[in-house]
Amino acid sequence: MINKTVENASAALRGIQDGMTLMLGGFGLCGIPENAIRELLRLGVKDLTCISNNAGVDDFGIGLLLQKRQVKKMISSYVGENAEFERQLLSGELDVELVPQGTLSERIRAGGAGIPAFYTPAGYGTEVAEGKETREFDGKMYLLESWLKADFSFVKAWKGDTAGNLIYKGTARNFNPMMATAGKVTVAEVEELVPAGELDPNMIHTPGIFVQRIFQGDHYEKRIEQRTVRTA
Amino acid sequence: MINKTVENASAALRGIQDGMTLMLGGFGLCGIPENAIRELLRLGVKDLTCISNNAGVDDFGIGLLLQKRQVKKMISSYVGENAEFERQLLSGELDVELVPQGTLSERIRAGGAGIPAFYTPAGYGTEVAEGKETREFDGKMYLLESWLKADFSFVKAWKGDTAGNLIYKGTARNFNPMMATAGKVTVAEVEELVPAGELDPNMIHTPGIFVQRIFQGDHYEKRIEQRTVRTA
Amino acid sequence: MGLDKHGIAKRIAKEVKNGMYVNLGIGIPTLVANYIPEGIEVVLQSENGLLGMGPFPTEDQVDADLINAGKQTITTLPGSAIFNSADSFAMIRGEHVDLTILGAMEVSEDGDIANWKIPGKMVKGMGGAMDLVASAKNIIVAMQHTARDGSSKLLKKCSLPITGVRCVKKIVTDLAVLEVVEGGFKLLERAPGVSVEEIKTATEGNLIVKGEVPEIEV
Amino acid sequence: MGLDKHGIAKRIAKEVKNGMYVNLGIGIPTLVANYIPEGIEVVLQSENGLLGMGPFPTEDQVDADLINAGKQTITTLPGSAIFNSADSFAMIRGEHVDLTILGAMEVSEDGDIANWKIPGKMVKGMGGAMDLVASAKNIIVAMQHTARDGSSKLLKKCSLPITGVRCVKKIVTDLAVLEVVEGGFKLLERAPGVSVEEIKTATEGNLIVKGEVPEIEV
Repeated sequence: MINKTVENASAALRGIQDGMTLMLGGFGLCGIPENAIRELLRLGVKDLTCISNNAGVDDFGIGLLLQKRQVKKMISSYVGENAEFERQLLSGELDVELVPQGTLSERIRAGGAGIPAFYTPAGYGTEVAEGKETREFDGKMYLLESWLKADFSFVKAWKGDTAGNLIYKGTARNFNPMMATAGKVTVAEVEELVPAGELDPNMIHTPGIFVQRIFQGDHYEKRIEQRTVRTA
Repeated sequence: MINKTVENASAALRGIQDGMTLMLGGFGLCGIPENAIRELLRLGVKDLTCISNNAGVDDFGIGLLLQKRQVKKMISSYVGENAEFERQLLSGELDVELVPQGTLSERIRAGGAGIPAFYTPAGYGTEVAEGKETREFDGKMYLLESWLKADFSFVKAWKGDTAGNLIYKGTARNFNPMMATAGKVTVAEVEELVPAGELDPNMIHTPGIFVQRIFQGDHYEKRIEQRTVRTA
Repeated sequence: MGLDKHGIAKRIAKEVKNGMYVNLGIGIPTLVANYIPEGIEVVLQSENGLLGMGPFPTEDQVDADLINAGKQTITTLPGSAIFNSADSFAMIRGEHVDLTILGAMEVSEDGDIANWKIPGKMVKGMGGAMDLVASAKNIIVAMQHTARDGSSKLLKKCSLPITGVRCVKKIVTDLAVLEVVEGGFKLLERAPGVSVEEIKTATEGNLIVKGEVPEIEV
Repeated sequence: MGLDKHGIAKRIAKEVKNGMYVNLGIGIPTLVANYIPEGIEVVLQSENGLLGMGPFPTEDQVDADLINAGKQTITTLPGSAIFNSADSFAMIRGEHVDLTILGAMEVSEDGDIANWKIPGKMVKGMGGAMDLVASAKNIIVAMQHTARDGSSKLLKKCSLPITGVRCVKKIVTDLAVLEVVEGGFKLLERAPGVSVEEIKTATEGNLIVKGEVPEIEV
């Protein structure tokens, strides 16, 4: 089996350049590629277009890249919880394209699946539809939406093997599997990297064909945004 | 959790009528809903439109429904290995719509996912494209293809739970997961039916929301079309 | 006077039928889960990728890898299933989710809803709201009948940028239960002690009143 | 004279580079797997839903739930992954599969391929062939240079209904290795003992010959 292992985040990000379009997995701070983000910070690449459902918080996740002004544009469905983000947006330093969450996930899947465009009802009649083709099917109105692709996709999985096969844990799965398919170079970071053959072929969430580089992350903080508990 | 269990194939097929559109999972004879097919034969419903990648063999799978002339139309990607099929097709008793395999699986997924149409390159410039809209994206030509849905979808899984969650085994997965999403009524038959809670939520191939009825099949023959072996 | 948040949630809980798959928005809709009657089996969908959302975890169950769409830590239940965001919205867009309950800033007579953007204010994004309202078979809105300045939130036309068109079926406010019908908001029930006249005053859109209007029972 | 099936498969195997994901069609292409050189690590994709196709099973390994796209019983390998048909063709359509090797009835100068239908004969269907040829980054055709009646299968224009347009990059026949270039079939190599003249005679489409044409080494 082809071996996709690279030593660390530094090796995994080789070739990344200013102005590139990146996808970063995660929903809120859940399932984000923490090690790749740290390496992006260290490298200081700038003018990035980041496709990610959210923009992190002020001091974690993509919020860290915003603090260092490395991001030129965000393509997201929800960008609350971030004061620096707000400041840059209002001052015109940052550009934002807001996309309905289902449309965003489907556009990314389409990018990976070789489907340049598809119809969705989400956003019909709203400002999201401005400038887009609309069409009726079976009495309902739809918009034509196009695929999204990236120069690099950064995804975070729970376990991975040297062939690049990935398994996610819980709702840390979210956008990661689609993004893994839509990057020219897909970098997977995992909590545990195992030899090919240790994962059940029947239980793979992302087949290795989509992953160009895989490494085991040094450290995962896994910060929780809303710790809600009940008494036992 | 909502309980989707029904007693047997007979209860699972309640409401099925002449002239309906059905989806039947499987690739060749691998992963076909054997028990549902037996019940369709027993009920003798006719004028069926069957959406299935293949049409079985003369004496097994959908071939059995063809023998009894219950099928009016097949929507498939490959219909070889079936002499009776050929006879009915040439005599005009049977109508066939041939669809490229990737387009077929994507049209079924689209039906379940509320996407009425999408663009694909498959079939561009061929007779499959006749009468269809074409369009260029990034210098390549594509066809517009539409969703497929069914009155009943019959899928076959390895394990299922009472909530309708399904796990398939090996390449018996094939078209089953998409078909499960595209039926008004989806009937899942499984080799082993377990109580809700026994399957790992992280390792579900078809979430229970797509399944209206589930039962444990009486018997699985699992016939092999091409038994190819090597000496140890 | 009128219902409080919990009252609204309790009343909406009566709309939830056995066997339904339900998506609950943030705010009052989340509270609905607490009031679903005994014997009514429903499955909660969280659009970040979970079917069968359980209660909040106990301290020792907290798992950073298990959150809901509001980013709160949660638990699974026996029979839960986890999936990716594309599959989650395939479920929503494909009308497999039976009922969506969400908040709104404005609803129009036609069933248009505005709940994602206030011009001049920081825009946080629509999240999954546009997909949900464009797709759900049944949409119930939970909201206050009027804004803090007393202006009605049930309008002839939405003044804010809309989230979706002709999609809201029912509205439960602090003052009333209303159905969106041809021609306006049909008054179904009124909050205990609230008169039809008061509801009329608080409703800018056309209010359709037919016969005796019973009080909400919660 | 010319290569036999195994010779064609052996020559094609030399086109397979380390690290490639490859889809092999039925017939000669399937044989290619047997001749991939030591040290070249490739992953075979089977479009019914398997990445990392292993050898045929031993008698006691036979599993009805594990077949390839030719419906033959097969095995998995360490690092294999199984997926559904939509995901499989997402892989193909999304150009994640590096190389597709398949048979053909006809190929045209422009790289059009016909391999699914003969008018007047029972049509079995295109299976996954149209998706594969419309999507693969690199397509190599394995076929006989001429039909049984001696007529050429490398044509100016395909006479049979085509499977895809302008997609074939290379052709390996019993007589030659050819590349599809602007203006016709460029002769790259000839089978041992086969002359350029013989290849010219067997090729209806424009044959481009430049300089010395080496013999195929297998």
